[in-house]
Amino acid sequence: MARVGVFVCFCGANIADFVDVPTVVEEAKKIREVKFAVDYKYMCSDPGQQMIRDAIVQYRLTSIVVAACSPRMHEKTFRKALSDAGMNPYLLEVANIREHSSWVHQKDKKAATDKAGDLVRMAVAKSIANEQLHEISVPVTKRALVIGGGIAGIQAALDIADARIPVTLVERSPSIGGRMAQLDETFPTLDCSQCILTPKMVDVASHPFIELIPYSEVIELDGYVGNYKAKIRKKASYVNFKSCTGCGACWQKCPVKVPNEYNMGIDTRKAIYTPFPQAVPNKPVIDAKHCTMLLKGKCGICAKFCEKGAIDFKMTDEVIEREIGAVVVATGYDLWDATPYEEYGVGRYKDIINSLEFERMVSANGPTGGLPVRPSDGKVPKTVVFIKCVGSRDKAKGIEFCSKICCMYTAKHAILLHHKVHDSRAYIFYMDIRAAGKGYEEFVNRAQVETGAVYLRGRVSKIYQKGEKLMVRGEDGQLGQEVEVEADLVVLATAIIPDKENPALARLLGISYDKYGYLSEAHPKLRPVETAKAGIFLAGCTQAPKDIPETVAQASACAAKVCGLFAGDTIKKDPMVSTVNKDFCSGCQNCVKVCPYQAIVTEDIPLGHGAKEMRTVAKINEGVCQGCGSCVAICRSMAINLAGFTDPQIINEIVAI
Amino acid sequence: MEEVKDKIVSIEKPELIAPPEWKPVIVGILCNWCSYAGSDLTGTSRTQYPPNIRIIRVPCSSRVDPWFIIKALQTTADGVLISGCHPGDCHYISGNYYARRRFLVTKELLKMVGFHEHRVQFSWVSAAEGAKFAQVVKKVTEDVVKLGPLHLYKKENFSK
Amino acid sequence: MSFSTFVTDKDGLQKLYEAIISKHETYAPVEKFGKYDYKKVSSLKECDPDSPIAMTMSVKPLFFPRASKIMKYEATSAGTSIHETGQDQLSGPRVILGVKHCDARGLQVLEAVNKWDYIDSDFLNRRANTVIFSKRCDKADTQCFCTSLDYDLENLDALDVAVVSGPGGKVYLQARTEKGENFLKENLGKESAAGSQQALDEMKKQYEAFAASFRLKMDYKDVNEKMSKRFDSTAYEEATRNCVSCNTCAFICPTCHCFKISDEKIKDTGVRYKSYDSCNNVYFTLEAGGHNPRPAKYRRWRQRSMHKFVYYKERFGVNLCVGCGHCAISCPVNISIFEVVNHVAAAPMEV
Amino acid sequence: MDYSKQIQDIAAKLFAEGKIDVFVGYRMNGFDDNQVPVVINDPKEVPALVFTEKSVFNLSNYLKADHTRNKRVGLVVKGCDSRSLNLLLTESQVKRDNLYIIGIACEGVVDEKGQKMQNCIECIVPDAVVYDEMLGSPRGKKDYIVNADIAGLAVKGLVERREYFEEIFDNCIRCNACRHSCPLCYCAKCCIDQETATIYNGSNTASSAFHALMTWSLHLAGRCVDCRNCEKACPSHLPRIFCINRTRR
Amino acid sequence: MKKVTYFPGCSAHGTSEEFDQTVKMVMKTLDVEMEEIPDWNCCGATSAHTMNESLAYALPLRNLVLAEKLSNDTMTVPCASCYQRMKFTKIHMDENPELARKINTAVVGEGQYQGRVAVKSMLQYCYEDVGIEAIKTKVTSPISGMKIACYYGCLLTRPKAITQFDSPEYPMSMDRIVEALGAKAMPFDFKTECCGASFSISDTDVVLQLSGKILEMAKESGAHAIVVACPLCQSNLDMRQPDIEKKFKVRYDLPIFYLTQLMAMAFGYPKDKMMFSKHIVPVDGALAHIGEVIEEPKKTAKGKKAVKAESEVE
Repeated sequence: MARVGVFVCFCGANIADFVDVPTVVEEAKKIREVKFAVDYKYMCSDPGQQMIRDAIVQYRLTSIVVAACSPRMHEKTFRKALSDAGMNPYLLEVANIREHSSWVHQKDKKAATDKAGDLVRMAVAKSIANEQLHEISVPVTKRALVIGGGIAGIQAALDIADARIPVTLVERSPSIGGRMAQLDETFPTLDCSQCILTPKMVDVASHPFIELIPYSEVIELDGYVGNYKAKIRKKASYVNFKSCTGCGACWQKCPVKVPNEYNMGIDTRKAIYTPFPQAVPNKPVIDAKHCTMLLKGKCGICAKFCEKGAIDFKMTDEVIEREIGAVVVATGYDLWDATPYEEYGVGRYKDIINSLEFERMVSANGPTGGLPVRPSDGKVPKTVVFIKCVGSRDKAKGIEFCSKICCMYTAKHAILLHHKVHDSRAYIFYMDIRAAGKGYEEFVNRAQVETGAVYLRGRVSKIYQKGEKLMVRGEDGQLGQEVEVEADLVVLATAIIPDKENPALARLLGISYDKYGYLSEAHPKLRPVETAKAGIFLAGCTQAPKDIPETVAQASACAAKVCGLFAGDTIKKDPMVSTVNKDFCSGCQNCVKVCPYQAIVTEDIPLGHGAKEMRTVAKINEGVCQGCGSCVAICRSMAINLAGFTDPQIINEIVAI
Repeated sequence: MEEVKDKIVSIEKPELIAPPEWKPVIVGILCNWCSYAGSDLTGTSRTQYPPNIRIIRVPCSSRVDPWFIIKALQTTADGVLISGCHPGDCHYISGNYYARRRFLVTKELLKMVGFHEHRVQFSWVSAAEGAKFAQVVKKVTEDVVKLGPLHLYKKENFSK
Repeated sequence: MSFSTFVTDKDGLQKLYEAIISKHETYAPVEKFGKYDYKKVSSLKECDPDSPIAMTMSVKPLFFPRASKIMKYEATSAGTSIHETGQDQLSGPRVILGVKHCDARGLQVLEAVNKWDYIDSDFLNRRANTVIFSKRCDKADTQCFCTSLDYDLENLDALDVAVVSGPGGKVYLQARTEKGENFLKENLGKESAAGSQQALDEMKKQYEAFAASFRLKMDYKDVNEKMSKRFDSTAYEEATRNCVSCNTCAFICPTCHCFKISDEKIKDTGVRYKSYDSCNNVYFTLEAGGHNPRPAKYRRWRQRSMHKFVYYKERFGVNLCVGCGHCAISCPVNISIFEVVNHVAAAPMEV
Repeated sequence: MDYSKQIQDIAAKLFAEGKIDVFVGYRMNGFDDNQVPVVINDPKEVPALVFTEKSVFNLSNYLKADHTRNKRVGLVVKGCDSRSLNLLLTESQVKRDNLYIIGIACEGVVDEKGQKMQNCIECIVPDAVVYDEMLGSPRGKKDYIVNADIAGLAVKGLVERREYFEEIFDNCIRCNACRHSCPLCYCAKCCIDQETATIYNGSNTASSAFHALMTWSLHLAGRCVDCRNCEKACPSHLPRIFCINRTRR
Repeated sequence: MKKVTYFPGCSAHGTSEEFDQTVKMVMKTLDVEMEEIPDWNCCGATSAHTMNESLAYALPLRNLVLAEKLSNDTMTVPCASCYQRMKFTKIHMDENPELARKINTAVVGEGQYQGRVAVKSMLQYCYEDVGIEAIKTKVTSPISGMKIACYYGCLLTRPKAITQFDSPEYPMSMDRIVEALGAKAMPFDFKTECCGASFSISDTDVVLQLSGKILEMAKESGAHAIVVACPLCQSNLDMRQPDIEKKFKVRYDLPIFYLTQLMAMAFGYPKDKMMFSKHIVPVDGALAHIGEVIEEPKKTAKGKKAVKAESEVE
């Protein structure tokens, strides 16, 4: 028979003030299986834990109930105490008499005491059905997959690879570099983005532990932590990278012009192209959607001019499979489309652009050679209005959250504008200046003082055209007046949103995402890098808007997590997983359908002892199982049980109330 | 030996008046990640609610077998509250969707055989909604108090 | 010893029934969902003592309830205390109307096993305190074979008062036991006493007509003998292939008496129940170690047939099956134990 | 609706070609005009096979039994039977390759009194949905009709419904015939028979009946095909179909 | 033949009589039968909604209840203010049945509010229920050559949650109707700008400034006239125009048409039926443009949007 020990905590006054602890102990002692019950001031303290350890030995206890605070708080502590005493830690049950009784029934001590007694009784009943559980260890494949080759992906890949762990880096576009490669200079130091990024890009390409697969996408991810299997579709580039020297003859001769994504469509590229001069790998690809040869079967000029004969129009997509142990997701961000701002005339006026377009214009390798111009007439603007929080912090039209980096890059833009067009003036409409960061406030001050940028605190209510000028009508909140600025160019700092493919990717990876499409971390504060699915980590703006230093920090954190995961040959896992009783399983496979982790497969077992005939039953991969219990509830045969939350345990609890 | 003549003594009998000392028992089955955490937050923020609920922790609302509800009503409970993460917020991706469908069927069935719909209630409480949890418990308790004790035959047999 | 016979007519019988119901605790078949079950009645209107045999459940639950509490207990750290169960509501003096002859015979047969190694005083008390009114059927149902068995149906003494219809709307009430005799005398006026030879003749005639109406007839001795020699016959498998193991036959049988014990516990208080079991159930006598002595359907059928027709006879001298045909009627696939045993008896001997 | 001859021919042919080991059909019960299911593994018994509007029992129930498991089975299915068979197929209980299915374009069957069964009147898919061979001309899909009894019950008050079901639970003798005759109850061991999880582990009390029937209803929610094998099997004639249909989704 | 309930509102019987008349003409041509609510009352637009919430609900509610007595599913309101009050009340009553019950007690004599009738402005009705295509087919004498700035004012499309029609910032429905009539709708940024009507009496200076801005931008856009669908807009822009011209020392000479006036003209009704005599700003100058050919402006220098649009082969 079970021998249960009950330990009731005073939690100082937290419990004892509102629950009559000795009564709870007396009630517990009445239960048949309870062989020992005691109270103590602080059960979680060392002496308290020592009491538990001593009692286990002295009273030969078979399970332990601690009535104290929430199990979410100290379950681990007490489990440790049990294992120190040589007892299986999973024989512990915690009765939550603080959060669920003393703190919420402070006006009725009797009711709170009764309830605490019931909670203890329930925990005792449950603990009787507790079983010894053992941590599960799963073997690990020591290779990481990094999705996304922006600065986050690059940093994570480099850090992991530096720990001599092989990395597969998958990038959707023909070159790594991401958004950072599009930037001109970076705040708050104004060092050249390309100058600090390109060495890292080259490192990636040459690192012996990094396998770079550009122009490709992850299309499938199976398995579980330490044992994932990824399928990567390598899109046909129609250029044989092995023989291509990157000379550029092909794209110089190509007659097809396509809006250039790298330059935000301000100028054009060719149908065969390298995204930008410093691209890594610096090999061109053919854009199959625009290539006349591929579309109509005519042209082939690039092939004629390629001395190496590297052009291969018959190339097809290729699926690469990799066995990996962990995944870092770093898919980056996109800009919100400001069309809903009809009062600004977005879409009607050509001279309203977004920040990234401005960034490309002022960039030395940009389409205008580093000079901002008005898209409508090509003139250099003298008065530029920057509007912040377009779409951000706007529940009505855009998105509720703050995009975090706009304050800083708008300050940067003001400075860059001043550098490029000396006689220009920037007007900046803002809601708040959020310059929290090292050197950030100073940077904003610099923009205000050095460039004479006019910071106007207020929203813009309307933009309309008057002659060649755009009239920006807004409020100057500090003066309490309406102001109108005659602008040559308006730059909108539109909200930052996650990549639009994020939801699809999340479903593919089996992780969750929020209503905006940002991938969700396991815990907003304490596990900001992990996802709810073990072995998948997040870096950069795929999780939330971030600036470069934060992105790099998170990427490195991912690398640390991956290295930690790969430190041993196996991974330890919580034993709260489902198991199938094959005798009862009728093989209906409903559990297979409901399992969110695809942890359940089927196997054939003999119909009876030594029988030749087979029947199909479910089998749970305990490495994949996360212990949600969906399968348990769906199983009509009651053949599945979830360790730690078995049917007998829960029924015992219900019946014991 | 006594013949068992446990006619189902009223699932819902308005004519049976609750004895004055009667206090309802409500079984609350909460998912670990949202509602249980939410109920902890209720405690941490010292929001008071009626002391009739007895909370059982499960990993996910999808772990809740409708059996539990039937058993609870048959044995100890006058009302049952099941609470999980908000739809779409499930820690286990999709568990609460399964739970929701299952509960709809359960509720329908219980209603059909003559249980008042307030006997079994479902709610979605997130880890941040401590105040909401208190409100939910308050509402469920009030509803069940209005309905009176659940005289399911079983208890008659077990009364001392 | 011979008992008296009384004569009355249909109205007289109704009046008698009404008087009994008003005076005594009375049970009678009550219709619900098209099926009659014996329930306590307070007026003749709610019941039908002439309920059709095919639609009437057995009277057995009034003596051997479908579930009964053996004991209540309370287990705490202070030890386990056992509490008496409540008052046995079936043990008081009572009258049951509308019992079928075969059903009554079932109770008589069951007495043997209840008096055997463990004396089930509850069962015996209930029987001792009950007056059974049983109407002799006028016509056999398709599945009836009560006349083909080892008992004298005509003068069955398992019941206390036999109700036999005579010609011209006459109804004879014949006491078969002392209890019945006394009861009739108490409840009937002297004017209805009729012990004449004519009455006996007319009753005899009614029985003969009844006995002639049987579709199913068999030679009991022959079947009994042959069955005991055909334990390993494959005929069981052939005859019961379409059985769905639904348990119904055992649950509605007037003589099945296998039961199981189960505990139900809430908090510290538990109740121990005794309830029906069925040998057609796959888990019947399943051992704790997992061994199932009768995993195959035909083996369970063999157990059932042999118990009904051979074993019980060997041990107690009476045949367990009383030929009421309830099992065949209720069976969703109409398997009749009559057909099964005859099929087995007719099968060639195993070598 | 009399396909006896055709079915005999098909069964004989299947046996002759060695395509099946067992044939499940109907035969006359031998004393009146009602029929009983028959499981044939000897071709000689084929002439006993019949099929008329008295062929009531859902034969897919026999597919969960031992003597048909992993054997090649020929069987006759009506519309409702084929729906349950379909469920057995989707829930991996039988292998399609092992079956030779004679589908019937069912015109509705009658009960022992010769009245058309209620579920046949309300049947929306009278044709077999899965078959190797179809007998009769398909009748097509009909519009959904809410079960009259359920509709009647649904408009009743809480108390009336409760009283109605109390009667059902009180009259249930817990023989579990409904479960065993249900083609969709194929579990290796029914959950209500499992000692570990239930506190109602076998007592034949009304509470136990409540528990068992509720569980049964929940497990059949959305799966019940309305063949009414359960009602046919119930010795107490309980109309438990209400429980199930109500929760059908 | 469609049927629609008609709530004229007070202005239709006074200042904007021409609106009322032309609406009736236009609807007749468009095969819509209008059924005026019998015994309608004030919509409460003037001051009720700023003074007394219950009254602000009760006044329109009575009209809505009366409208439900007629068999039509839709009620159309020419006046933007009336429309706003009706729709506002309807939305709030439908969302909050408790409130509806409470307010209904005030007009209980007229019946119970059910929420059956949809409320639409005249513009919305023409645009959604009648449709551009139907309007096009009725045009017999197109008013081509006219350049028109469409001014919607503040009440027809805002707030979005109440009106549930068109864009609150840059609506295009009236523009499309005007184009259907053959005229050219000019890009006009001040479509929904405040005209200052609320200060029409109390602080005329504000009106002059705000309305002046609207007129200025309309002139800037090159329009010959402004078209409106609201009596208050019309009266403000038309009646105040001479004052504005005087104050800012400019000359706009922009007649303010009702949409229905232009529609009626395009549908072939004679000019004298339009009651142009009620206008302050003479309309003849604008109408003289009918029949002119409008030259498309030459393409400006290649902008980025042009580049973005399509890939092209050199």
